[in-house]
Amino acid sequence: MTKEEKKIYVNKKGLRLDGRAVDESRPITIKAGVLKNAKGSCYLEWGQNKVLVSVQGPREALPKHIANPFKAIVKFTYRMAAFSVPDRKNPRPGRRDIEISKVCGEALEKSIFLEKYPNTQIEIWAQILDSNAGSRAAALTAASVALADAGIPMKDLVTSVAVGRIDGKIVLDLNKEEEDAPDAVDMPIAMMSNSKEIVLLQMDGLFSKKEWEEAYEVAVKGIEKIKQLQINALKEQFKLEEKEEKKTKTETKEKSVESAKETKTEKKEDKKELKDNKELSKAEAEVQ
Amino acid sequence: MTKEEKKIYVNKKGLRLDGRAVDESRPITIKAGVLKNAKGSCYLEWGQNKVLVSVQGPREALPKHIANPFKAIVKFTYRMAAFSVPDRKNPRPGRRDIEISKVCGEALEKSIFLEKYPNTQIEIWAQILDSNAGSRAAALTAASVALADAGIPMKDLVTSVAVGRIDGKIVLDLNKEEEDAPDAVDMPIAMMSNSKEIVLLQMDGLFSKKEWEEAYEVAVKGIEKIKQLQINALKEQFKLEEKEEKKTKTETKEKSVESAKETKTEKKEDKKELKDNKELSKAEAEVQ
Amino acid sequence: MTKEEKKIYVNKKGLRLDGRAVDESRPITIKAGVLKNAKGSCYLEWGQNKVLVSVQGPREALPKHIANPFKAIVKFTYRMAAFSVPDRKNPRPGRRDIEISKVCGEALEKSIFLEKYPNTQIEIWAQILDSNAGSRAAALTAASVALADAGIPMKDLVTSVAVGRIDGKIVLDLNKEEEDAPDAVDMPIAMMSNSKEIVLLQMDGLFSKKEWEEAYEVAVKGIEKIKQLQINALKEQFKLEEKEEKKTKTETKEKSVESAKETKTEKKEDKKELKDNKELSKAEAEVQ
Amino acid sequence: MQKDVLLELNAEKVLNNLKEGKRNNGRKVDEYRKITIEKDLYKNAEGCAKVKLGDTEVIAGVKFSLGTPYPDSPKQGTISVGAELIPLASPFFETGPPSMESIELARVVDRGIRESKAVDFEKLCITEGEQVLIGFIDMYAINFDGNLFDASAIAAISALNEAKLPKIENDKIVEKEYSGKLKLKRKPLLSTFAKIGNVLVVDPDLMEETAMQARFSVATTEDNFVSAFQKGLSGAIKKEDVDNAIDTAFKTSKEIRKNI
Amino acid sequence: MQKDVLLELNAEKVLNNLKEGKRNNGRKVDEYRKITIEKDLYKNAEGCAKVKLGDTEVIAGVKFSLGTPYPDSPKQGTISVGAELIPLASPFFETGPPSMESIELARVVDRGIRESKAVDFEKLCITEGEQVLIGFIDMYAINFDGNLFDASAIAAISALNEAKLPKIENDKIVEKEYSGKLKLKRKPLLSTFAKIGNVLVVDPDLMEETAMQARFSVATTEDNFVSAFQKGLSGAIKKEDVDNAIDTAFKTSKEIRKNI
Amino acid sequence: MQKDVLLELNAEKVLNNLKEGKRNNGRKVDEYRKITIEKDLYKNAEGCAKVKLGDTEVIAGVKFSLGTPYPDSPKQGTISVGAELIPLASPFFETGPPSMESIELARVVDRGIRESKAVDFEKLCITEGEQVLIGFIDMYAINFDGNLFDASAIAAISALNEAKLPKIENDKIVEKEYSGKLKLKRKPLLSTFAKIGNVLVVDPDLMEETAMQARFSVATTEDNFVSAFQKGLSGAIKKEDVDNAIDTAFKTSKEIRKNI
Repeated sequence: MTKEEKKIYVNKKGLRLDGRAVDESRPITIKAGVLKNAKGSCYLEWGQNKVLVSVQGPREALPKHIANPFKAIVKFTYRMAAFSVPDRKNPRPGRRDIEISKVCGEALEKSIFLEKYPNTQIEIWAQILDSNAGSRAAALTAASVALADAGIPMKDLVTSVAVGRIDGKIVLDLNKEEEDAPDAVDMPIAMMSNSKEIVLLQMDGLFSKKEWEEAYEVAVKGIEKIKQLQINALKEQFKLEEKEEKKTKTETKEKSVESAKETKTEKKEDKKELKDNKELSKAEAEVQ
Repeated sequence: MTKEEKKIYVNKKGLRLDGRAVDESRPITIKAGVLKNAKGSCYLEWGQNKVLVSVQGPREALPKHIANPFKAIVKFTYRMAAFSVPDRKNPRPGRRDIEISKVCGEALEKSIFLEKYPNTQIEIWAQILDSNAGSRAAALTAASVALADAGIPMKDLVTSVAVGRIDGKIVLDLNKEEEDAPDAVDMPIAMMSNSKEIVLLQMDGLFSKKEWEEAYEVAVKGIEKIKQLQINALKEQFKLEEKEEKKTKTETKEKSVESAKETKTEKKEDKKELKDNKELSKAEAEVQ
Repeated sequence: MTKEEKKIYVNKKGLRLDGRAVDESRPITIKAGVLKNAKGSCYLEWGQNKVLVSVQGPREALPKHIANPFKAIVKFTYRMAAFSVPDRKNPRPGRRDIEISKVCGEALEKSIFLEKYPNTQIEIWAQILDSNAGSRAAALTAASVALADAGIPMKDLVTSVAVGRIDGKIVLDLNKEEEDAPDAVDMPIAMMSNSKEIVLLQMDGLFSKKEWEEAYEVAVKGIEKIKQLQINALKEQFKLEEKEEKKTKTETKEKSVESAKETKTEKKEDKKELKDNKELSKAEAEVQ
Repeated sequence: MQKDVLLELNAEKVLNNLKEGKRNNGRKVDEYRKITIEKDLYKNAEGCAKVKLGDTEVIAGVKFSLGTPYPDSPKQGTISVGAELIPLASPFFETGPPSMESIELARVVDRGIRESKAVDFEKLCITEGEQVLIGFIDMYAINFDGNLFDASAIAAISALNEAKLPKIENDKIVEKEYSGKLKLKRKPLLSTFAKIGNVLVVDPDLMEETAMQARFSVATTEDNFVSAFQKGLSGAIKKEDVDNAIDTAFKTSKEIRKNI
Repeated sequence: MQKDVLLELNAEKVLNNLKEGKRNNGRKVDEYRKITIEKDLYKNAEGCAKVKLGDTEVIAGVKFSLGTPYPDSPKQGTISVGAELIPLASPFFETGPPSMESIELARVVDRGIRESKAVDFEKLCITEGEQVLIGFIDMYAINFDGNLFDASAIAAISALNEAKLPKIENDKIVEKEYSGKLKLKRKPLLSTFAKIGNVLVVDPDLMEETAMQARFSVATTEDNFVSAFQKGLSGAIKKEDVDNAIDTAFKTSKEIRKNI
Repeated sequence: MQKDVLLELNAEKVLNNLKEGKRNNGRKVDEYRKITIEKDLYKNAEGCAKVKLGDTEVIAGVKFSLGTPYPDSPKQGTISVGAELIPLASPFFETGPPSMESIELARVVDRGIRESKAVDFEKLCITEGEQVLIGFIDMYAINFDGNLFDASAIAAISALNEAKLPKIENDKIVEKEYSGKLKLKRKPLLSTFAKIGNVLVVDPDLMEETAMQARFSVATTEDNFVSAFQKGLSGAIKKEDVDNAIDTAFKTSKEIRKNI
């Protein structure tokens, strides 16, 4: 422990143990449409984290008493493979799995036009295959891509990242070694970046208000970059599908990708966004 | 152990370790109507035992296949708070919890005009917050008050106490220290005191028939006193409610309290009771 | 262990540790109709193995979504009594119990005219009371008798036995001591012997193809003998029932026994069997 | 536990007969059905018994396992009683986790044995504060025609009475070797009564159970003690019923005990 | 958790009032309901507290048990927080295994305490690498009128603040004897906000919770740190909401902390 | 496991084609689909493999944990195999506790490996009678197009074949350090057949599985042994089917084994 306290996590050049800059995330690769039997899917690598997400549905909400006559229900399952952590994970879901499933599902709800699918459920399964801090951000970022791949109409993509503090410095995307730093703070956040709406926000550790504000700015910039990777993955998948002329599935998916593209490239066009917001609010009002 | 065997549990003056006489219960305080979101409720302190009881319903019995078309079902849940015992209690109900829930629920059934509420369930939740021997008697005694507070028509209150033996003497209401006596016997009993009907009776330890008979007499006297405390609590609550002019809830509750009062004060008026009994028997006959 | 490797499991005279010949099973006794509250039942002793089987139903399949509108569902439960094994068995079913229940249920399906009972379930419960290797063969053999005792129309009885290898020799019906031999192989098999159809086949250990073929022949001969015991038990029960003139139950049961008898004694009469087969296939085609 | 509709229709008949002083099955109110006890049936059990009480049948078996003593009784082993109500016994017994009914049954049988001090728990101690034997008594109902409580209690005490203690070497149980028999200090027996109308009958059969408003069980020992009471169901009993039950229990259990 | 239909009809009213700058209950947006804390209620608890936050009531109690440390922190004990949403508190709280809601509640309270380093886990070590104390904090909702998060967090930290450490002898806890009080290094408190329309209100009551699109909680310490965030529900919040929440939380929690 | 209605309609087509000697997918009856195996994918796994069998995909990973040996084999570690049929693989795979199907799958893969003595369990012993390694092999179906059994078995043995043994110090596993590779003595492979009408086809795809009456699996080793059989489903097989299956299994598994 005493040795560890002397460990330098960010050196004088501002570089971290793995050579990254403070505002640099680990390498991320995203691939949409990887699972044949899923309505939508996504494989995402984020440093050592590897996650595979499927979307099934919308289909009838079961058991019936959970159905909502005004909108679709989102069932998100975050599950770690037994071999995805240093000590084998018991396959039964623990309390951490259940909490993460809950907040990730809620984080996606606002991005989906749920009112288009009354009495149904949309089932998202995020299987963590390897992990090294940041698996919930990876799962949520991949899930949003999988939803778009499923052709489910969405207002915007949801993009997640963790930001935190080590050695007194605000850094993007802590890895496990950094999470073990004595003063480490970890703050997973997810946003719909067009509207800067925060749909997931958690935090562990001791932050000052100033640090929160700095962390937020670092997160926003990180999210912008990661969102571009989400869009690229969807474009890539869209091209592939076009080639294969899988027209039936594509029609709705095209719209999703386009909407994501547009909202990204024309993000100054605030009117549209406001309208989107209004549409959603109306829908919500109906529900409540 | 050898030391303990020489411990004097009842001294020459007939006083116990905590100064009580052999036929004296620990101090009991009862308060009805303590929970805003419950149909009926009761808080009861009995020595160190502290229990909070809620009554919800009658409402639709679920799942539907358990519903009885002739009468209400009573669902009694006895649950100990994790911190209510010397060694932390696992929140999952154990076999003891399940058995106590069963016999306490059954003990209340005869006191309620269940046939007035076909296809429904009456849910009673007894949460033990602190304990020191006698928590089931406390829970059951409080539950009957909570049922009356809920305005559910009842034939009589159910009153419970434990009686037993230590140092060869029959004593009322053993505490935990006494329960650990080498010759300790513990016998929880509950009655509808008007008719002297026993609705709960359990026993642990070695009793002669003569001891049972003595214990019964001690129990009956103890129950009379405790019942008066139940009635007082309901009267108190009735007065409070009258002041607050909560009329809707009161109408039915008034009847319950009155019936409890009457049957208590005019307990010689056996005709009424017989009629009550007949009414119940008729209802039961219909069911079977 | 070194001592054990020198243990002679089959001596020069071809006799085993308990004096049996290689193709000899332990003593088997079968008694049908032993449980009053079951539609059908069977008690079977097989060496130290003792199993009691009940058949309930056919009755409405529950929960409703599991019902098959074209045929009955078979629910087989293999369960070991806590005291039926050297180390106390936890009463909760383990993975082994669940797998054995699955394969035994499937093994019986083909023998029953399931299409006669759409939307129902036939419930078979096999309770192992004592065990010493071979309990699943005992359970399955007894279950088929219990089904016949229940008067459920069947194409043929299902008969099961385990065959294996010890000391390089193919032997019928290994006991526990033999199962612990260093080169032991255990192969439970079940057949409808009329048609030589294999309805259960599992195997543990290292077998050559030649050994499989030898083992099969030994199993077939063993099964013929055991089937005769099944038929005798049913005949015995049929006689008893006739004496007691329990006519209602008997009518259907008579048919079962007769069909079992006939198919056994006139097993050359292949036309009938083919017809049976065809009937079943037609039914299956309807289902799929 | 579901109930048989046909039986419920018969309940009224039982009640009416009893009003005229007649038990449906011809028995006297304090008369048990015929009891037979088979022992030494299963080799893997350290002790076992199969009990027939009329048409009600229960099998009980004993197994010993090693465990750690409770901190407040470092010199004592213990027992653990379980009951399974399986479909062998009745089409109305459901599969699945233990029901409230089977838990109550097991715990009442447990209390009768435990509180009578039938088993000297100190004899189950291997190493003080570290290792003790736990005697698991598991009961299986295989035919249900009423009064599972008494049939189970007879089966449990009979199985215990036969039980051999395992041999322990190097803190482990040596399979198939024993260090002697468990000696019971008492043989408590349960006597269960049905309150039907105003009549109390011992050892109710299934038809009587369907008619009963209350069930009352009393465990008695050979030296004239009661070691457990349990009143069940929604009906009530009176003091006289308990007196009556205790007297009958002492009398009938004396007879039954001879067969154990 | 089912929802009350009547309350949902009131949700629109809450929203409309807030548009006009008025809270339904007359409070300011940064104003808590009245808080009362009762302590020292239950003798079996090593520490306990009953908190009233308006009409919302939560009871928390602390028990210590012995356990083994995690391999990667051999010198540290730990805490474990549980929450039970029982029918005492609301007819819409169901019995059965812990719901997603109660798990989230427990974990957010846990993080607020754990991450603020309120408890010095090294003080809970008995023997390095072998034996440590685990502090179980169990919370029971007994009346539900909104904002169970803050009521639970106040109850939990109040109970911890009272908690006595058990006396250990021969690797066992000595009943009813203690080795002093657990000293808290910080007293983190949770402040929970409801986002309704565009307004953020602290300490929402049940009617406001029915109207809220998003819930946001921030745990703050006396030395001006935040030690946990938790955003919940399907709505979104903005950066300004978080800023706003932090400022309000520092201010309000200072007042609340005085009572603990 | 629910079934796809559309697929069931196709079952008749499969059956009719086979009567004319043609497999629906153009394969010969003893021909596998294309197999690809990816390895070394996940750093937290001590060994792992992702197998594609046609469009069926399974991921398997190995983790070692420390445990106590069984009393009757104090010098041996063991393995434990689990299978998860998750919605990634099919909209008809349900969430919740392990189904009968996944338990059977895991146990058949387990037997094939265990009974072939592929793993020398004595190599997993750390301290005789006290501490051994348990090799957990967990398999996740990620795309389901029939024959999960063989895809899972290939994934499991491939993952085991890559597995590194953890380094043990002071009775604990040292994270990220290894003491060498687990050496397999054999590489058993499962070959699964569908009985459709009177025809036996190897490696059935999903459409064929929907048409099959019986499933038969045989595990074979490189030295021409069979190490497990498993017949499944309500249909029957004949002796000739088993003979046939063994021959085909020896032949096809030889090819597949080259890739592991």
